[in-house]
Amino acid sequence: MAEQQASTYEQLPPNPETATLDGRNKYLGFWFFLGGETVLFGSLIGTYLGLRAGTADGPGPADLFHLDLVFIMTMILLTSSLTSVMAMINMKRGSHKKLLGWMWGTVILGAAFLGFEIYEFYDYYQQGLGFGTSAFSSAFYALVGTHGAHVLFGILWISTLLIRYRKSGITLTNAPKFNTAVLYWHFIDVVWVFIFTVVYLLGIGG
Amino acid sequence: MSEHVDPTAPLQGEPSKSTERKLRKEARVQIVSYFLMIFMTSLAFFSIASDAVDSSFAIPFIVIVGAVQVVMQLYVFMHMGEKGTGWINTMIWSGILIAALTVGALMFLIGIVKY
Amino acid sequence: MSTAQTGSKNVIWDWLTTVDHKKIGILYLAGGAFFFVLGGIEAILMRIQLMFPEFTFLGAQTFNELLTMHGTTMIFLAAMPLLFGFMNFIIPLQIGARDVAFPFLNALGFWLFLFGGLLLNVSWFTGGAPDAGWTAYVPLSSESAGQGLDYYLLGLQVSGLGTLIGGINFLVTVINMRAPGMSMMRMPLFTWSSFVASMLILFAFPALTIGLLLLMLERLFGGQFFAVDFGGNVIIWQHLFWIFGHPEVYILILPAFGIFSEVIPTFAKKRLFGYSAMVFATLIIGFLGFMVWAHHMFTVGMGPVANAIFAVATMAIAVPTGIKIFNWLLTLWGGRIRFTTANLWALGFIPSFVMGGVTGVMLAVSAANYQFHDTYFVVAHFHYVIIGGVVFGLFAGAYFWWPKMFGYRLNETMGKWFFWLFLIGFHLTFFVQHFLGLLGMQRRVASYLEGQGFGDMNFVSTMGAFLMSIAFIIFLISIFTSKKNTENVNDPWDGRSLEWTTTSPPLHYNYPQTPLVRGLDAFWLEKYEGDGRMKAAEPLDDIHMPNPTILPIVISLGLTIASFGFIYLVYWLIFVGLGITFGAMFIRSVKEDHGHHIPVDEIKRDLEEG
Amino acid sequence: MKHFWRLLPLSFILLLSGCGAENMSALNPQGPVAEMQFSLIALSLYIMIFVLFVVFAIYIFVLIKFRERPGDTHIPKQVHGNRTLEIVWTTIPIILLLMLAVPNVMDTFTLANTEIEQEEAEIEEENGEENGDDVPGSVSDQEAITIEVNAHQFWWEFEYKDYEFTAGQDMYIPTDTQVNIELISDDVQHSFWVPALAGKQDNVPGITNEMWLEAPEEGVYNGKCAELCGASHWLMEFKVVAVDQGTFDDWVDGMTEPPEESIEPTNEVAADGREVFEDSCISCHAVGDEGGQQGPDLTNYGERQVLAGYLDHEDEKLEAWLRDTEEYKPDNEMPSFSEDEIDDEEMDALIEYMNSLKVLEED
Ligand code: HEA
Ligand code: HEA
Ligand code: HEC
Ligand code: CUA
Ligand SMILES: [Cu+2]
Repeated sequence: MAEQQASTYEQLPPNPETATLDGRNKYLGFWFFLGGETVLFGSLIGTYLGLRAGTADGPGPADLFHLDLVFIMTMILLTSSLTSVMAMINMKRGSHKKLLGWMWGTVILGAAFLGFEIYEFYDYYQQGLGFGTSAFSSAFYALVGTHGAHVLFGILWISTLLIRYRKSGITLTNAPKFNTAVLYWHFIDVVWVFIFTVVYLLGIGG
Repeated sequence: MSEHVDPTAPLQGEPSKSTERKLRKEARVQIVSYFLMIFMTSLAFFSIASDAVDSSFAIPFIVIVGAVQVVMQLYVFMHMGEKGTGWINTMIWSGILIAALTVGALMFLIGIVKY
Repeated sequence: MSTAQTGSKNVIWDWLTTVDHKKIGILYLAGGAFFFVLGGIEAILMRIQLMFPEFTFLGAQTFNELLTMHGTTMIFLAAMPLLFGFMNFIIPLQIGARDVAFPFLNALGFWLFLFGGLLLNVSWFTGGAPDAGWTAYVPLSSESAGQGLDYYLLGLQVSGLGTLIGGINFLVTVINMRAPGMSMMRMPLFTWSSFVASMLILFAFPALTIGLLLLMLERLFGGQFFAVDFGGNVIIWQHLFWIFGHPEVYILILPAFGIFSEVIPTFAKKRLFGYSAMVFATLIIGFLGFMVWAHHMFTVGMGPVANAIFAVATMAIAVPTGIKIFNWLLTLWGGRIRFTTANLWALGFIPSFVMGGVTGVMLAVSAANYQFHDTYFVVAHFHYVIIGGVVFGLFAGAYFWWPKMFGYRLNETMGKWFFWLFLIGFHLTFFVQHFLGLLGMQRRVASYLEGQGFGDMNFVSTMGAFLMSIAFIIFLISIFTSKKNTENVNDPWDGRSLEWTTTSPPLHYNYPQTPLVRGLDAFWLEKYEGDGRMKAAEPLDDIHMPNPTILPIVISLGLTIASFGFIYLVYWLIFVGLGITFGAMFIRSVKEDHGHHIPVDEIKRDLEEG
Repeated sequence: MKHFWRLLPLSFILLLSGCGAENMSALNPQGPVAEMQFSLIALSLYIMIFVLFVVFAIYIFVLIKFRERPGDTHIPKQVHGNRTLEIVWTTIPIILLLMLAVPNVMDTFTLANTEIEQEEAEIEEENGEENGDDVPGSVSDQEAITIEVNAHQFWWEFEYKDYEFTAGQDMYIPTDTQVNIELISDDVQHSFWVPALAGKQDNVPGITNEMWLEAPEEGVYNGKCAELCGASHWLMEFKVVAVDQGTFDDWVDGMTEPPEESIEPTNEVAADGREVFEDSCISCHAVGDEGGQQGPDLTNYGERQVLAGYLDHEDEKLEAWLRDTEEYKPDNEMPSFSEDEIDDEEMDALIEYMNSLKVLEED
């Protein structure tokens, strides 16, 4: 079976994350999980779009959204995607240090994103948009909040990995873990791009 | 009893020449696409934020730009175009199809307007 | 790294910590059977209440609770886990693997299901079970008093998570863990159909997750998704529920179809007719299963275009299903049919299911559905497909694989009594319900008025239900009285696929050497065209196996505790529960566990004994 | 085409049609909508019986012919499949389904269109066609009337849009007239179903659904709530009372302007009863245009078919109902009245008054 390979290589395996059966299983299983998450966010986005007009005399999208803030948040998240890509490239190069460095960059950018989001929510709340103000507000917080919870989970997950493997070097067990965490992070980014378009841009523009 | 591999041992060695070449090329591609995405996001942003663009154009435009970015993320950042990703493609696209149906249903079939 | 497994002496601890797919399969079967009896008792109580017009055996509120719990229990906690039991036990054996792709997650999936199911049933003791039907339509459910609906939401959320995990696990197992030579188009049909069902799980359950989440936010945290006065919309719930709910019924039937596709060829001693058409039809059913959900909502006011489209799409499913039915018939054609109990269930399935299927097509006629909808005609339809399809499939599977799983054969005489009584009872119960519906009896009624002419048929229906219970009790008894039938259990039916090449019950590691697969019906091929033994794909060597662990239970327990916190809005309890869960996940992540190796000597010893 | 299916000489359908109570069976349709739905049911049933026949025939043949006989040990030929057969059993079902799908799509649109009636009536007038009673739109030359049906836990409210009044529990309609129905609900989801006249549509909170029906014959048709709506869902029945146009007009007059006797009874006992009514009941129940809307309008209570949707219309039952509504309809919204609130004497007077509430001629 797959793990009957030598542990030290003359050359690094080109894809350490899928060099073992375990790694391949994780990789595939996690992708499938993301397939399911697609439907999960689809349901939330659909709910939001269905209820978008139901503001019940409360504030609506056009009254609230700070498009420029959200634009910056989008940039931050996109950048964090790039840093995690760089981390993966360095993992394949065998550079444990750079892997950690880029990943920490990702975590910091993610935290910045989350901070802005919390500020955003706080501000909307101040403007009179409580969770139960209207169907629109509930659907908005449910969608963006679920995304935010994903970001939070991603940050915690990646930080745990970084602390746990700060000294281990790149191994056949942690390469798949970093790789799945990065996939997750990209996925969060993909979803955000969609939320940015459908919630914020359409909320202001149409 | 035969010796078993320890998967927790740190990997040593250098990447092969071809891997190294591939990685360098990849880094370039990634950075270029990153800037492309930034550019597209900005376009979408300005088409809404400035009043110069008519919303009848802006709305389909931003939706298309959003979709393109999603596809780019999937195929560039997440490497969904590589070999051996057949099942992954199947599942992700099935997910997208079903998510699209869901969104459509929740937008149009909720009894407000009868079709 | 640990080496040999330290043989734990405590049997209970052994089961609580197991990550062996065979043991988890048996746990699923036991758990599912428990809930099946529970759901069956609920059904019997309902049937007694409906025996006479305006009968007062149960109050209306109690009836609504029983009705909700019956549907929920049967679908989520009985039928699906029982199928998962077979899938867990059989799929790795059928593809020549030693375990599933994620043994840890597999155990986690089971415990989540069990704890979710128990959580749901705690509601009986805390002031009332959920009472809004298994479909929990808002606003009835969002406004339902008491905690019953909260138990429904949290219980299904927890067990649904387990199901999703299980689904992903099966998908990866089938794709990555097949033995050499076992190409996709050589896989036994049970594996294939379970694979497709797992795909449906992957895409259907997230919609339910969101539905439940929204309803929970609405009930507990003041959300306004479904509150019309606040701009909400109640139809959103129905879409989310049925986008999950319709695929769900195919999640149930496809593995059952798979079981029949194993049983029928075996007892006809013939290769499955049209194997590739069967695979293709399964895929088409899976695909179409996502395109038709709104046929449950014809009367809700989507409009004629939507109704017409969904009606036609729904009817289309009859075509691939018909392909399957005719392929089974043609498998029997020209065969040498043995009427074992396992095969009786498969043969009983064909006419019963077709009757349920064709009433499904009648229901799909949208304009006529205005008459059928929410009447006993629908109740008759779905019990015909579910019992005639899924439950018969489970019974067929039980009789078929029992020797493999437990090392003894179930008594055939009692089995035949069980079959005939159950078959007759089943048709008695549900055939008359078609007419009740058309004559004007709505479903979900706690009783019906005197003088509307429903009395006689309901009485017959209840008698049928009694007959089913008696039959089922015979089955339960036969489980305990058949233990001595241990001769010829390795390959009792002249089996065709890989699982029959192992010992019964199989060794802890299934296959001492991974088999080499040379064609469809791999074992049959070796028996009738080779020397009767599988070729090995690898030399005899140490075998790597995962270690047992208690963490899955801890994780599930944590979520259950947190669920209580949500139900009663006790915040510290939520934190404690989630703390336990995430803590256990953290431990799992930090404490690397790479399993153990079974040394060659031990395998050789096993082989000599076996 | 609809006639064609009914003329088919299959005894099965003859057995079916006319099955069940005349006022409550989908198999015994009493109006064009239910007729149309019945023809679809019949059509689909023929197709399904054909399918069942084919499957059962092959099944029985196979089981008899290919069962294992004692001593038989031959190994059957391992057949892979058969392309021709595959094509046959794919094509034939598709054809059968098309036969079903096409009329269904047409009927789905017909049923959704509340204006069809007038159009068809006009066309038929032009063609001078003889009126058959089961062709939609054939019988009516009247204007359609519109009723808004508001479903409550657990009773029905009918607002006659063209006349601006509200009736409870009994829905009077004129025969031979298209009745357009708008369905709404303020609490939970219900479903409006009169099996003998038309299939159901749901009363969904926040949404207005439309349907139509028509009753050529006079009669009282049972109506039901078909969506689980709480503990008394099974008791949420109502009646559709189809009367000739003249009676209907009288009824409308009575409802808009109830007889003097209903408001200021001359009968002394009834006058006492009226007082009790004003004290305890009028906040929720209206008689004429006076009174609350929380409960069913009682202007024509004396002519109700049944009491509270299902109880026999008797004095004892009314008293029992008022004394303990929970007993008769669990979870319903009407309070019960103990003897402290309404003593026996007042109760008798109230009942007397209630019985006098009539809008049509004395029986
Ligand atoms: C295992 C479960 C299962 C299965 C397999 C099916 C199969 C089908 N179901 Fe069923 N259904 C349910 C479980 C299931 N259903 C449940 C639980 C409900 C109620 C939920 C609730 O409200 O609580 C329901 C409700 C339901 C409704 C909604 C009714 C209503 O509430 O108004 C409809 C409407 O279209 C429907 C249709 C169908 C169809 C067309 C099929 C088809 O897949 C059937 C296909 C099979 C055949 C047709 C037979 C074999 C084919 C041939 C021999 C070929 C030739 C045939 C023809 C040409 C017709 N089902
Ligand atoms: C897998 C799914 C499944 C299964 C197997 C069944 C099985 C049965 N169901 Fe059910 N049913 C549903 C799924 C299922 N049902 C669903 C989804 C609904 C809709 C709910 C809703 O509307 O919300 C429903 C609704 C439903 C109704 C309609 C209620 C209503 O609308 O008012 C009725 C009424 O007759 C009924 C009856 C039965 C009966 C008699 C059985 C029998 O077949 C049961 C047979 C089982 C047994 C007989 C086992 C019992 C065992 C014993 C009694 C032995 C005890 C011994 C020991 C303890 C040692 N079911
Ligand atoms: C709080 C409001 C309320 C009050 C006060 C009230 N009712 Fe009712 N009543 C209702 C409601 C609501 C119903 C419908 C119950 C159901 O069927 O679910 C009803 C139903 C009835 C019915 C049956 C209606 C029918 O058409 O069959 C009668 C009769 C009746 N009430 C009489 C009375 C009388 C007499 C009083 C006073 C002594 C009274 N009600 C006081 C709310 C009220
Ligand atoms: Cu109203 Cu059921
Ligand atoms: Cu369905």
